[in-house]
Amino acid sequence: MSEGGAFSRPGARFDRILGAVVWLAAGGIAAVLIWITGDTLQRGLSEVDIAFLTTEPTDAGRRGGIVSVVVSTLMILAVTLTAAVPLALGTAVFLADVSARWSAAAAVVRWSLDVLAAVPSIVFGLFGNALFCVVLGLGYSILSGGLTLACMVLPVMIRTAEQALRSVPAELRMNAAALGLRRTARLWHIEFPAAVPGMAAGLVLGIGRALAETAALIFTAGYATRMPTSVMDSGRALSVHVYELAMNVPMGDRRAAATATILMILVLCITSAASSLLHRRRIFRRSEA
Amino acid sequence: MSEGGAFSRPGARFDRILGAVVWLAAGGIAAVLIWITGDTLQRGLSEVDIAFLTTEPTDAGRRGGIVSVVVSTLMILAVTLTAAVPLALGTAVFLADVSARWSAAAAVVRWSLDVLAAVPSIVFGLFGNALFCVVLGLGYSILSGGLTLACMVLPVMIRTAEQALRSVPAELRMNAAALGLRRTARLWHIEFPAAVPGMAAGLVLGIGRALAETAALIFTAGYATRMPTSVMDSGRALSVHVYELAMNVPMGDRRAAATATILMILVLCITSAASSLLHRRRIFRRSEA
Amino acid sequence: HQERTIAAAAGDAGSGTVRGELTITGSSTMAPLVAEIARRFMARHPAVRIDVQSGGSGKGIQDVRSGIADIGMSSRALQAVESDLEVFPVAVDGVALIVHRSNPVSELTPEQVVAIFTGKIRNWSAIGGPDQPISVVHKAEGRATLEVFLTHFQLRNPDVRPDVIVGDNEHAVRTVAGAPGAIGYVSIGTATADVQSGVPIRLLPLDGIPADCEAVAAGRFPMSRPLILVVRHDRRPLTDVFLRFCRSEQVDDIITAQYFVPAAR
Amino acid sequence: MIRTESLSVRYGSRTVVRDVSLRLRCGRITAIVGPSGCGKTSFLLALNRMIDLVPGAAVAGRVLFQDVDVFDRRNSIAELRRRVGMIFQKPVPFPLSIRANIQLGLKEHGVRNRRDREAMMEQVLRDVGLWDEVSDRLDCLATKLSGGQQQRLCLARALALDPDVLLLDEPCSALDPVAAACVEKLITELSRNRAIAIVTHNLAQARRIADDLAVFWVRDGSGTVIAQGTAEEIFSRPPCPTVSDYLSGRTG
Amino acid sequence: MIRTESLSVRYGSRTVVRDVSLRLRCGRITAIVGPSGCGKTSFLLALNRMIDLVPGAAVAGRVLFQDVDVFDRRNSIAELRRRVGMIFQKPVPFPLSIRANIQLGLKEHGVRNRRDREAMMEQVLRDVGLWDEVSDRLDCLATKLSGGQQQRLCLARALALDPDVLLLDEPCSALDPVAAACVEKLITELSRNRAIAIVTHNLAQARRIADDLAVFWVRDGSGTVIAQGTAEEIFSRPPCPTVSDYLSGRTG
Ligand SMILES: Nc1ncnc2c1ncn2[C@@H]1O[C@H](COP(=O)(O)OP(=O)(O)OP(=O)(O)O)[C@@H](O)[C@H]1O
Ligand SMILES: Nc1ncnc2c1ncn2[C@@H]1O[C@H](COP(=O)(O)OP(=O)(O)OP(=O)(O)O)[C@@H](O)[C@H]1O
Ligand SMILES: [Mg+2]
Ligand SMILES: [Mg+2]
Repeated sequence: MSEGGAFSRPGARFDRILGAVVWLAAGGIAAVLIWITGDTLQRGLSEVDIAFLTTEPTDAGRRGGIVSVVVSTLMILAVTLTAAVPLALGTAVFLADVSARWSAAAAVVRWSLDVLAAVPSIVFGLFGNALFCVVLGLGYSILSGGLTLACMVLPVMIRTAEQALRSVPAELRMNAAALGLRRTARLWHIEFPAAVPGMAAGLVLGIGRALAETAALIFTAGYATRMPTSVMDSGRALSVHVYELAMNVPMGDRRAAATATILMILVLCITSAASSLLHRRRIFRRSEA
Repeated sequence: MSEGGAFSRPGARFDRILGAVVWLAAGGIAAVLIWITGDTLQRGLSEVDIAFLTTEPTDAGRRGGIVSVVVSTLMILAVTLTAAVPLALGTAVFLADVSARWSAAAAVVRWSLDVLAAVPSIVFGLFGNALFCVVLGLGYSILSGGLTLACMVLPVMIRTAEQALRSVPAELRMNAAALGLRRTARLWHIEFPAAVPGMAAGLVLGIGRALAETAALIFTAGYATRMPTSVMDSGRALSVHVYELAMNVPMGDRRAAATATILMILVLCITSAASSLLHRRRIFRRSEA
Repeated sequence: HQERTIAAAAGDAGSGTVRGELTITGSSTMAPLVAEIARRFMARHPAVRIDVQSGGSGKGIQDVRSGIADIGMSSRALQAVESDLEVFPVAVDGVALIVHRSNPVSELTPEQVVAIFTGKIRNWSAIGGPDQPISVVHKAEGRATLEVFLTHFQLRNPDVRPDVIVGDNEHAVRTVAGAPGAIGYVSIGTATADVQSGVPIRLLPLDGIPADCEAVAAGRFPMSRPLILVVRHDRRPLTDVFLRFCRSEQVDDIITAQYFVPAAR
Repeated sequence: MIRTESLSVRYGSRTVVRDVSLRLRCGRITAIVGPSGCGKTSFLLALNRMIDLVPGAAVAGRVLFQDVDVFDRRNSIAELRRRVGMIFQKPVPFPLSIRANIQLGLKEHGVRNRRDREAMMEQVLRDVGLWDEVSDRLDCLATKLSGGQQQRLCLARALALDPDVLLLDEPCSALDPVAAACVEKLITELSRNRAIAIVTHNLAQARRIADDLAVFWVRDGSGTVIAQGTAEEIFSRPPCPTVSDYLSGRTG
Repeated sequence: MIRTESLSVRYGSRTVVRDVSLRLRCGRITAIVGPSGCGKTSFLLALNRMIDLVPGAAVAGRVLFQDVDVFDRRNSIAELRRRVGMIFQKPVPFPLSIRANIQLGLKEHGVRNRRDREAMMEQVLRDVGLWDEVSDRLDCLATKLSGGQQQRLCLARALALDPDVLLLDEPCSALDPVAAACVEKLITELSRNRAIAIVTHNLAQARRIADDLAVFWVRDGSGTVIAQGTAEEIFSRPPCPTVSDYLSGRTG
């Protein structure tokens, strides 16, 4: 890439500029993260100890720990993924594959997704409250919260999965069809495995969105800090806890930072588990033997 | 696909099940949307008239219109995209292309993104407030708000762009390299055009996220409902207005629904403009003549 | 003696225990307080389950009316159209002016406050402070503290010339703490707590009365808002038991710990 | 076994194959020759309805497989394609292991027993002369094979399903003479109870293995058949000067 | 012009090309022949460092282009690749118009004038015999061309940059005899002031156009050169029985 050799050329300058820009951008992202986490860690880490991780909150969160909040968060996330992942895969297949002959239907679904992606969380909260808590009678519960979040994360999951499916080379699809594979088999053995990295990215983004959500959960999963015993219990998510401590509990901000620290660690664990699970090429192996 | 002909086979049943599942999923999404918009429209549409669209809010938003809020929203969005799009492209190139030899750096950036994706908006709000409003001295302003939102939408934009770049077939890259194209040219003429659909999806998702955000904006762009005259003015975004009307203004909920209606219409306009702009194959044309 | 009364009120005199479930929604300001009260109540009556949810005063009132919630929490007085509900004050929250800690101004007359908030005085030097422009931090319309403030100073909101508009109390505190020339008004409870934890703000006395919880408790502090529980007339007995608990001395320490002042009984 | 009746193929508004009526008979190898771009590939794609997957393509006329119209909507396309196997001009292995490439089709078409699949895989790999080269790395990615190896793998993948008709689009283009001879021998053997169509640019190869011959040519912008019959007949008595010039290597 | 000194290529731990020392001379066409999978493509990829882009590949030995080591880090890879042009075994046009496919490289390598580019494009398309077939649809997607058309387009795309060395990996595999003859003639003309290496499985073609010949063979699992010299010499007096058997079409 560098100049001075036998086949040097001035144009290489552009490549170096590109390189610099690209490194700067990446460095910028890392810097933003370091600011946010650094700040949070510095204020929060001193509060984190074993007791913090193993007891329930008391005194509006200023004392005690956050174990019930962590459990609620994980339960909400589980509900969200259970509902959203199959729905997202189905819709992505619809958009990428089936809908060629039904472009009007596809356009409607695509509009729906664009709008859903931009609906403010408060509107989702009121919607989830009306639909799940009241009409379906689930009340303030982890189930209501998880289902509401599922609606919120659908756009990002579907769009990424759709793109991943679309970017599978047409030649592969042709070759699979030429072997007489049915559409189901083609999807399962050829397109899904090839689309796994894109879908993993969508999954990670969706998990992130779900863990970050506050307003929609206040109205659906609720505010209770008890240890939940079933998905029908109300339960407070980590992000709601952070919000409450930072905004409504005087002197709550160290605890807010500590909770945010735990949330970040949890994110790292979950997303790396999710992507390593998908990347372990199990899906590739499946069709080998 | 159907049975009964000369080459029928029982396996076709799976394909029909798949088809049904896929249609159900797509129908589910459309139904959720119809519920949310139907509900919002029904309560809000009667409030929307010319005056609503052309005057500034008075009486806590219970009277007057939302024109200054719409303008602030558009300005915030413009700042966000101006900051986020180049940064996202740069980082995506870094992750997809440059980082092969720097996998440790890439891992750090990827972690940063996963964590950023899951940071609750309130934490972003406090961060943006500290960094942009206080440290950089921008105060409560559209600029602060836009930059904070840029940090929030980066993960989704970068991840989708990265996946789009990665899914460009290696053969194309090889062929471009074999013609002696520099990396910049390869990216510009071959990889970016091939990645446009994926990037468009990321852009639309990012716009959605930005328009939906509330908590982060309250602390950065602020609450002011004046018509902004520059990006240094404070300005209230539509989602913040919806939140305020729904949560803190007694009897504000019809107005909240009306504002949400406008927000949804705005989303549809912006996202369809954005994607038609990218899909008009201008980028393909560029290299033709 | 009191235990027996409660048991009787709950309609469960035979077993001597109170049982049932309560749902409480509403004001996010009150949610932490009521959640703590509910926790103590549940500790005394293990057969009772109380779910406290937040979501805003409006939501609380609406939920009580529609029967989704048994009790609503509101950090503002009810309006005339809401007179179908019954009100139980639990605590009082004073509202005080705050400035940055470095600001030497020790007290403002009502006239000065009005002049500052209507933009007639734009520099601290005009009222004996340093030569520094005044940044007026005002609450967003619809906030209870805003109503209290406007009513006390007999201001009309369109006349106020704010430099920054904020929402929650913490938001106002953060804004003032970040700008040495700022002035704002917040809940005394929040501000006191923040001062204790080292946030660089100072509460200004009003009409010569210091802005602290004692003054509010004694009913001397002129600017305050009630924190109330609202219920329907056709409520269940258990609701009454809990309301009575909320208004008893048994929760005074909780109210104080949340930096509010118990309501007069 | 399979025959077309005035088959035409259009891409958008361009008709690239016009009015082709051709018959692929069981037990015979039909060589399809003609200059580049004259519609040979498009013709083959129509025979097992792969053309359905090409955006913008449309077909007129009829294709009869065992006297049943393949475009009849009641037929299972998947089953048609299993029974009318095809290999493409550009070999594209699936980005899976070599083993998975071959066994995928087997599994989908009902060979449940793993041992059977392994045995069938070994058989077809031996048939195409690839077994010795890849038997020690069956679990490696098939996309890392060399060009000729990929071509033979794709052939083996199609053969594993034991189709009744085989459509081969230049199956030996990337093969050295020896590998090509091996494949030619295989094709001849397979043709005993099958109908085989082979597109080839190697006229010597056509002469060696073809029983029937169809010459495609571009007339008025569309490809069509200008000569068909037994190979012997056409090679020895070309029906027109164009054909005789082409077969003797004088024009395109 | 370009020569290798005991060049070896590894993929992971498998050495597929071992110790090849070969010289491509200016003004001469070197044909590279050998059975499928013996490392011909891998060898070519090393010459202009395309192998850098293959994950897991590693190279030992030296490649000297005009006596400069191409693996020297101070050299511009892009410039090396412009001057040592290559076409791949599988033609892959860019998913752009036919026009863009050819003009992209020209623009990037400094042909600023649009007219010049148009003229050069027409010239190379005529050279490869594609102009008549595509001149009316230069703005159509190149990926929709037929196999043989794509192959010629990729050749034209490489030629447009006027490289000093041309590495051709089976450039006629998808071409009918007439188009192949056209390309052969072109290659012969181009070779006057260039070094050209051509991988081919068509021994008749090698005999027709090659000045030099290198025979690759698999020995102990890795490909290596078992015979090199002028084509005449090797065809008339093969240095060993393996080579003579291969060249006469008896073994692989
Ligand atoms: N998908 C497509 N869209 C539009 N035109 C196409 C498409 N595929 C092929 N064509 C055109 O149709 C004509 C016939 O193409 P076809 O691939 O059938 O030729 P062929 O006989 O197989 O040629 P070759 O020997 O080069 O492979 C060509 O002119 C080609 O450019
Ligand atoms: N990317 C790769 N990774 C691992 N092995 C490879 C890779 N590419 C090629 N090989 C192996 O290296 C050997 C040589 O491959 P190469 O492509 O150089 O052969 P070739 O002589 O060009 O064969 P053909 O005539 O079939 O194209 C083959 O056995 C092949 O399987
Ligand atoms: Mg073809
Ligand atoms: Mg090769």
